[in-house]
Amino acid sequence: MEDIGLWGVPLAILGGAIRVSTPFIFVSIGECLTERSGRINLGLEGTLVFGAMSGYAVAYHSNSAWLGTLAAALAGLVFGLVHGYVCKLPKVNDIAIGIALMIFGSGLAFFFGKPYVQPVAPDLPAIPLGFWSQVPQVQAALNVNVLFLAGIVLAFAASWMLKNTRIGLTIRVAGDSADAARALGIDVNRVRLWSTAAGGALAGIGGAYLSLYYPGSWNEGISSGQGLMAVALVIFARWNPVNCLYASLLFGGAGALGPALQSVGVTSGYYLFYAAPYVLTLALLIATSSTTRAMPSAPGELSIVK
Amino acid sequence: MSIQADLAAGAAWRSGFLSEAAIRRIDAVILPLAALLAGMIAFAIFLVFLGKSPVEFYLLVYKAGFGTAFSWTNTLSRAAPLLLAALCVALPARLGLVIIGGEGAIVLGGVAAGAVATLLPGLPGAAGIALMAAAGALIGAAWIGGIGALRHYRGVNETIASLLLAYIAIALMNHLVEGVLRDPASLNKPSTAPLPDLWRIGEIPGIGVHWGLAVGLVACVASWVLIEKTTFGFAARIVGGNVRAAQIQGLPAGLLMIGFTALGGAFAGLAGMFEVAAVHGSANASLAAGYGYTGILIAFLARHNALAIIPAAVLFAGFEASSGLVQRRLALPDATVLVFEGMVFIAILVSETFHDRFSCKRLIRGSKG
Amino acid sequence: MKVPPEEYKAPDRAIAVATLGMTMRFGSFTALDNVSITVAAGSFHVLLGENGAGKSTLVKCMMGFYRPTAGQMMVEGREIEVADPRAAHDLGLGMVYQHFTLVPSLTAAENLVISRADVPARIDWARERKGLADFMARMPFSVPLDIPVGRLAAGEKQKLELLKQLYLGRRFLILDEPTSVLTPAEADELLGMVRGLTTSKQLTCLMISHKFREVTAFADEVSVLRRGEHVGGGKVSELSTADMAAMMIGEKELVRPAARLAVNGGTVLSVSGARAPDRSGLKTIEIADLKVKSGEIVGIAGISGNGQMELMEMLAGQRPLKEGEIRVKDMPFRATRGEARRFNIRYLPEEPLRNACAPKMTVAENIFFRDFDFAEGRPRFWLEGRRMKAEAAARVSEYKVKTAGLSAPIASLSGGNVQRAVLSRELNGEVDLLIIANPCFGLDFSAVAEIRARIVKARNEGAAVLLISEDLDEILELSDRILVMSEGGIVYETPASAANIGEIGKHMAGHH
Amino acid sequence: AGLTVGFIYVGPKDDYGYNQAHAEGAAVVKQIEGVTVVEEEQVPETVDVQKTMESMIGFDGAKLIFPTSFGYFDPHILALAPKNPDVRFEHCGGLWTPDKPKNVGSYFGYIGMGQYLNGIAAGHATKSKKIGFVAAKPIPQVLLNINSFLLGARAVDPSITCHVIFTGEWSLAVKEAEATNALADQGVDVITCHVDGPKVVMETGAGRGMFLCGYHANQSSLAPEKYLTGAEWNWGKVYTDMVKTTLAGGEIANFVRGGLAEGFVKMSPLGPAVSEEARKQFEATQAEILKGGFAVIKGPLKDNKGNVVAAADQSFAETDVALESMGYLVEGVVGSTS
Ligand SMILES: Nc1ncnc2c1ncn2[C@@H]1O[C@H](COP(=O)(O)OP(=O)(O)OP(=O)(O)O)[C@@H](O)[C@H]1O
Ligand SMILES: Nc1ncnc2c1ncn2[C@@H]1O[C@H](COP(=O)(O)OP(=O)(O)OP(=O)(O)O)[C@@H](O)[C@H]1O
Ligand SMILES: [Mg+2]
Ligand SMILES: [Mg+2]
Repeated sequence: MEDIGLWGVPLAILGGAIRVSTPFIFVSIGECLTERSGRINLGLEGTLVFGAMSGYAVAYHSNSAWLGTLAAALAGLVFGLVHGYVCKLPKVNDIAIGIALMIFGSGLAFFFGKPYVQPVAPDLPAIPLGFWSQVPQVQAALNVNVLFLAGIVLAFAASWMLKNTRIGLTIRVAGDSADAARALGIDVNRVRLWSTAAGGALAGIGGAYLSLYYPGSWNEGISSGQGLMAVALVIFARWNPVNCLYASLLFGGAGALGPALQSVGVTSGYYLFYAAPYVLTLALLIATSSTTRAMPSAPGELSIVK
Repeated sequence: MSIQADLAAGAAWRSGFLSEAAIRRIDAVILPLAALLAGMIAFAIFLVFLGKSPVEFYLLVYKAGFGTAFSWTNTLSRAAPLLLAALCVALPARLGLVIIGGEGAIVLGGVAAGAVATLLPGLPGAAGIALMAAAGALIGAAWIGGIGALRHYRGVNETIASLLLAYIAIALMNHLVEGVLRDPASLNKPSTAPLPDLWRIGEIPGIGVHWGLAVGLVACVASWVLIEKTTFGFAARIVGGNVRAAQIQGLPAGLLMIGFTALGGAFAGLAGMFEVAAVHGSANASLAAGYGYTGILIAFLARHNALAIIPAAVLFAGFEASSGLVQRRLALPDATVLVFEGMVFIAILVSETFHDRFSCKRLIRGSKG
Repeated sequence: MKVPPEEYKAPDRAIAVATLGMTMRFGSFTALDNVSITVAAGSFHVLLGENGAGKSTLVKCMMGFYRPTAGQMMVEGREIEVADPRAAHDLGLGMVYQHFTLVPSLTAAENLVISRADVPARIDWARERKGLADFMARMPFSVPLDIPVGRLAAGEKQKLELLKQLYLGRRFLILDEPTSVLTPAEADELLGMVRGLTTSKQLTCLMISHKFREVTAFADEVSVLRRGEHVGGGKVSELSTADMAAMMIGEKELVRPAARLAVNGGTVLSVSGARAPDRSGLKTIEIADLKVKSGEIVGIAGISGNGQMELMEMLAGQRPLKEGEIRVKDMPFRATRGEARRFNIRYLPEEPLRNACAPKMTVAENIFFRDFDFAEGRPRFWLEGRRMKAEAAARVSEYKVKTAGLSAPIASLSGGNVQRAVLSRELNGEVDLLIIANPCFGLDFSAVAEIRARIVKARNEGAAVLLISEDLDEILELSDRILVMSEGGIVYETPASAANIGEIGKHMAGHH
Repeated sequence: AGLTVGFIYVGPKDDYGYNQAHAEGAAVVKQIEGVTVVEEEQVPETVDVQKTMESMIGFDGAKLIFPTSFGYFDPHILALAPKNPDVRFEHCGGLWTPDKPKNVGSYFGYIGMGQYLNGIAAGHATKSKKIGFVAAKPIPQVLLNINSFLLGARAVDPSITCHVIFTGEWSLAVKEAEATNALADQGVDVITCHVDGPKVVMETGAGRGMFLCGYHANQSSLAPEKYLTGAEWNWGKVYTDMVKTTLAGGEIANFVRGGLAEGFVKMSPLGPAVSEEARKQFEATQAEILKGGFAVIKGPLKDNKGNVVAAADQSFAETDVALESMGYLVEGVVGSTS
């Protein structure tokens, strides 16, 4: 293998953005749909973890990573439906339910996931987009998983859908003004139920990516808060699916900085390098916020920004 | 019936043996209890499917969480940091701010206490403890209050900012306890220098739980009084109810936001300080034990009512305390209690929908009519 | 025989609608009691009644929002069941609500398209845009189609609400107080257009209004409700305003504003060279010079969205000034609570539930907002629950606020009663400066008279009053001096005695 | 009356790594006649572990407790031991000194020797002359492993360097994977690790075409072609000895250490990728170690900042307690301790 020295750092950031961002992309776009319908689901961390477990388990038994992904999506859908159904009861706080579901989802995943820590399930396939390069590091960085590409397509598709389809406009109406939605004859609760379910399904897929591709195994520490962070990224991305994609890439890339710098010998203060994605996001958040134009794109019905 | 009649009915209630407020309070107790029962039944069904005995499970939960003096010590020890952590969520929530990063303040509060001990080890015990408490509370107040300030002056969303800052705080903590603050003698567990013995905070006599519990209880009661019984709390509630209305009234909404977030942060910082001074004896990575995140759940269970935090925290701690015995006796994994907690908490949160619907007020009224 | 809606096809012309014995109970409270009214095809019918008389409830029943407890709907002479608003729409029935039902973050174009029953699954924006342009070209007024509705001013929103109904091709249109936010000229234009559509038998209109002027100018017939009962009605040509008022209020006495006393006081409020960005952040509001004297009501007229609300926010300290200064009694004023208390400054912003109340807090708490931390000349630390209840009870009875109780959430009060509650809070005690915006929006004439009387009373007692209103009648009735605001600045000033409506209207419309 | 033995794990007991190695030891103990084993997993190093120990003592009557995570020692075990003089606390990895309570013991294995042998296998396998180490935190036990791994490789070829990445946490799957990738990008072609669960590092490394040296447990099934060997714990033997001593009424020594010779540690069978030459050196060195007195850290040796850590005539045998407070990385390791 060639020695690429310091070039390894930008390459690692690129590779990291591609490898690490996918769960963020799926969860944040899913949450974006949910929040655009006026509901917040903080419990996607639990959904993600359960998706990772169920995806891995099904992939292991069926010997098909795609079946595993499907199972994860279905499991996520069920969690989304539970959240959506419970939150449509009057006076039930969606933030609180989300936190309880986070515990519940992780608990179920750990409970049923015990037998799957050791076995090896098949991985999701990757596409070698780096075939043109002779440099193995470039090839490795551009070894792109199908779900990553699906995530990019999903971001643009979701964005397009919100502007150009009946379903998209309906979701936005429900999220912005329940009264207006009712006046239009839209069943707000049903819209939110299915938006939450869709968000859950996408979070489940994000989990399957973790266990079936990168890092590619199931254990109880598989998620280090990606689900929760992705929910936060939605606010950062101002409820725009394409921004969610960019935010996820930024976050993934910044996360690769720490290991990459250490690998070239920049080692002191590595904890601080590991905090880079958080610091960077916070700095950008502060820079782009304003008191006079408070959250112009926030869905009007969203409890967290009301 | 007209409005007059309605008012008259209200008056009749007031003159009856139970005031309307009292009935509302009874409601607030009975509903969550009924929900607790419902959650327990749901989990019992889960256990039956697994071929385990629910009766045995609940006996164990009772025994290990609440059944013996040791169980209470166990439960209350676990509740102690949660009371303060939950206040860090509940107080800002009364102003409409959703803070989910109390963990950051806890961790830094602990580091601050450790740093004080490292830098000024010569001080006498009482001064040392006071200084550690002040340092912990101050850094917590600055950390979370800073989030309130960012919200007020820059319009930065406090939820995401607090989460990001929690991760940053943990990184800082690790950096410090493995770096400049590391005691070279702390070999395989990098920590700050051990606290002088006199600086260690002991147990409340007779119950085997450190003084952090008492401070947490006092903090909950004091916070409740502050919110419900003082003009500052009232002003805060106005801000939480409608910022524009508060501004029209000339209330310093920004200052109140910063003040209450800082107060919440100070409590969280104190929780960290107690972890160091009463439990660990030095600051290290064990400070990031997730109390901050548990505090969110407890605050929401308590509907941000500072007094209700006490039973919510004790309930949660009791479940946690029982986790060990459940594992050992029923050969169930640790995650069992997570599933149990999830079910019970969802049930309790869902029960809010029945307020004013199945309330005992209605039952009594119905039986009269 | 009841006809399920799907068997009925909405005709392509005005339709006749009637209610038969419509009754609606909320719990034990009867909001509508056996109301039968008939609206002939192609007529312009007005529903009159005091606040809370049941007008909104009646039309909500007609639109399928409520399931009436008893009674039937007749459309084109056939008994029809309106299960939900969608069914009403299929029948060709449409409604513009008292409160806006536009979606703030959607653009006007999106709002129009999504409101159609036949939105295709995929929206072809090029085609829709062309259709919208054609439609707009046929309309007497237009609104910007591409900015989010949330950024439109109230007047523009109301226009869009109307446009929406016409866009949807409704044949029976219910308007719930549609002109409250429009200038008289705009209102006349709008109603004139509706009138044109009714006389050409393209549309039937049932309008709820509190303005007799509009009734006499445009309507064919009226029906009057009082406490949920249908108490009369008839052809407008056969009724005088006095007849209608009598039917509405029964034997009650109207409050007459006190005679204006001549008060000659010093300047209380002065604004000089104040500049601040507007809500969109794109334009600047600039108030070069504005003075209000003690014992004077200064009215600021203007079409909504010309900076009046920003001015209110500047005065209330919600919108920081980039330049300039606000002084009260010749002291710099930064709108703190202490200053407001010292100088006796009171605010009554528009939409009080949104701008001056905490909706989920109780009526008593909301009334206590001004006094909770200060009593008998000194600040208080402990919240005095007893004082709160006593004060609230006094205010509620003095201002006749209708509420289920002092511990009911204020959001459960009707709009007019919220207004009263806030007024009772703000007018209590000594008032030196009163800053008001649209105080009578959506209130019936007896409530309006009462509120206006209270404002004049405050003026007579020496208060300086700044009245920002989109209702020119209100400005003309109350003001001593009239200013016109347009495009973020004050463009015209006249003493009320010399006011010329034409001149004012011209400046409001931006011709200066 | 039998003996109740408690085991406490900091993570899930089936993590395919550190905790599982202990849990497998506990499973062996379970087979002993007259012994009841109680276990608890996911016990954080807070007041929780104190309460868990007290609960095992109070509710289960445990007389011998193995709290297996390093952070359980100070202050938690030290706080409870004086209050429970009839209970024996055996702690993994701590440094018992005579001023500590007498009913506390600490045991550990010389697994650094295993990493040295890993290093020999790695030294033969590497073509880029760069080997890699994914580590959790720069603490003595980890540093000794890193240094041993490199010195083993340098026994094959002194030009070899070892790149280290610290993840900062004991269990953080994504970061471990990222660290492995970053090392691969730098041309590292043999990797080992010291984190709680090595599975992620092993799988990711194999995916990048690296050779693997295992840790904690035998991970060869994850990538049989790439797996060279591994340093494994053999807690079953240690625990059996201690429990049997207790049953027999004997006293366990307060300070117990052991290595390959004592059966505390063992090596995974060599994989197919290990060359014949490598096998020879590996086996010869192993035999040497089994004889006892073998020193990995011996002079002349400098750390990677240029300070002398062992003078020319100095050597530290595996039993040397000084090794348990190691604070440096030796010359040839790319990385730093802070
Ligand atoms: N959902 C409801 N629940 C209980 N009472 C209601 C409800 N809706 C209306 N009411 C009551 O019915 C009465 C009639 O209300 P309605 O809104 O129809 O009055 P209105 O004639 O439209 O008054 P306004 O002129 O103020 O618009 C009011 O006294 C009100 O309190
Ligand atoms: N959920 C509810 N429960 C009880 N009463 C309700 C509820 N919703 C609305 N109301 C009552 O319905 C009435 C109508 O509300 P609305 O705001 O439409 O009044 P309004 O017609 O605008 O009256 P006003 O002219 O005084 O503004 C109010 O009197 C309110 O008390
Ligand atoms: Mg009405
Ligand atoms: Mg009204």
